[in-house]
Amino acid sequence: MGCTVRLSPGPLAPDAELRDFLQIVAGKGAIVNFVGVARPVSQAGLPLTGLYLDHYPGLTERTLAGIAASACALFPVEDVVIAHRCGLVEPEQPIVFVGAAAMHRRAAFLAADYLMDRLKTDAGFWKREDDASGSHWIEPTGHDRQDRERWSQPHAGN
Amino acid sequence: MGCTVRLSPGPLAPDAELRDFLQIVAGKGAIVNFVGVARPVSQAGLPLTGLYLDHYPGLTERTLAGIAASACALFPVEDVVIAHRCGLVEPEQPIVFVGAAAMHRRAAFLAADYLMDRLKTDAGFWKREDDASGSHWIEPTGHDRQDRERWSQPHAGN
Amino acid sequence: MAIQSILFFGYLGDLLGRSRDFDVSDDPVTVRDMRRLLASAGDDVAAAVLNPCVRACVDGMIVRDDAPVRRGQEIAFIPPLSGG
Amino acid sequence: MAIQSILFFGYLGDLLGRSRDFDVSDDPVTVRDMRRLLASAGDDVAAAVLNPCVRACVDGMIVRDDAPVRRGQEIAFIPPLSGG
Repeated sequence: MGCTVRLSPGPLAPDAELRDFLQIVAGKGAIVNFVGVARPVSQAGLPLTGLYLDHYPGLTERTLAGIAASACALFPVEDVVIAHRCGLVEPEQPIVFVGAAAMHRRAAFLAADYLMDRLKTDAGFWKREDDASGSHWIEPTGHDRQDRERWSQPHAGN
Repeated sequence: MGCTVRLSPGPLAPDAELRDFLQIVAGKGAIVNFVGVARPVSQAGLPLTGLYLDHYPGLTERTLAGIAASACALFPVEDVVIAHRCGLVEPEQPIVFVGAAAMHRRAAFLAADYLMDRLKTDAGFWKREDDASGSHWIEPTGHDRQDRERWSQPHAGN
Repeated sequence: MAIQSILFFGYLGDLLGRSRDFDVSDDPVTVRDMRRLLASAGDDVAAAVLNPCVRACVDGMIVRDDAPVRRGQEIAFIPPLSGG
Repeated sequence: MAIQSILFFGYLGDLLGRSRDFDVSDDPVTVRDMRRLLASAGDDVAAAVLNPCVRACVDGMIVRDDAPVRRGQEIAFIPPLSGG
């Protein structure tokens, strides 16, 4: 079983990430992936010109590794990967790639779903949206916090 | 909004499928994919030498298109893709690639999960496992049928 | 007297051939009639086409046993789907 | 008298600089002592380091206010996480 976490300021290529992950997980029947893309519109409803993910080297990687380890502990998955960008991301560019591989697809779906809900609230980033009105530091939405809460009940998400 | 369904006897390249899907869905924030791989072991527990998916040209494509259309009707997704192999598949080779793109990740996860549960029971294939003991035509497992049942309740899967 | 090609899928294709020609002396009117006409072709065919789990298709659509059948339509018999 | 570099992230980095040196006259013993020493450096710094939503990190680990601080350790203040 393997947990892989990668944080990079460079572009993220989801197709290359998927190819690499499929090589790692050879023989496991079910692979679920999530790709998160920078939306073209800011929370204020203006065209987004850039999304900046500030990070604290060391601490940020540890938050990602902790989330990946929790997924492996909670669900019968064989392999988990989180590849995350930091720094300046252009609109419509990928920010995050998540993968979960399991013998059975239910576990892979639950683990990927869990990974994203945790990442959206607990990953060690500070996000700034740049639009025509200026730059705005943002926090998780109420929706993100609700999604995160789903997993605090035993067997949540079923 | 788009539903794409592809059935092919040739090899399936999930990374190329993901690249194509990401181009189609540019600007949607959340993309969930599933890759299903031929397991290396038959239902009888022997090393699998091959998996054959018999199909009825026309009817099989219609079952796939119907499943994709149902996902688009049931969940607020923008784009859905199903790419499926037919014919002889070697162990550990991809059989199916599914993608769902939405503005919000919950819808994308639900749609991909639904697509797989439907495909596993309702896709128009007849599957034969080849192993050292011979060739065996197989049907959906009880587990597959239970997973399928989850969606017959309103708002199931939440 | 007419020749009707019947398609078989899944284990039925292994058992009876993927496409097989039958002499159909009467004009079948429904899928049920077609099953009865084909059943006289042999025990293996009878077991397949009289099995209620084996569904009939007319022109590539799964139909009920009271569905009409016209000469020239594509007829197929299919076992329960395996899924993908 | 000693110079202590403090790291700031997120909006605090915009406000106070991503790394800023402070004169720290006494030896702080806990994170709480450190917050009090830094607060004298100016209103903007005080507002940041006395805000209970702003967490302290020692050597890259988020810690509670009663955590010990030793000279030479890396100290950072972080706003609430945005998530990924």
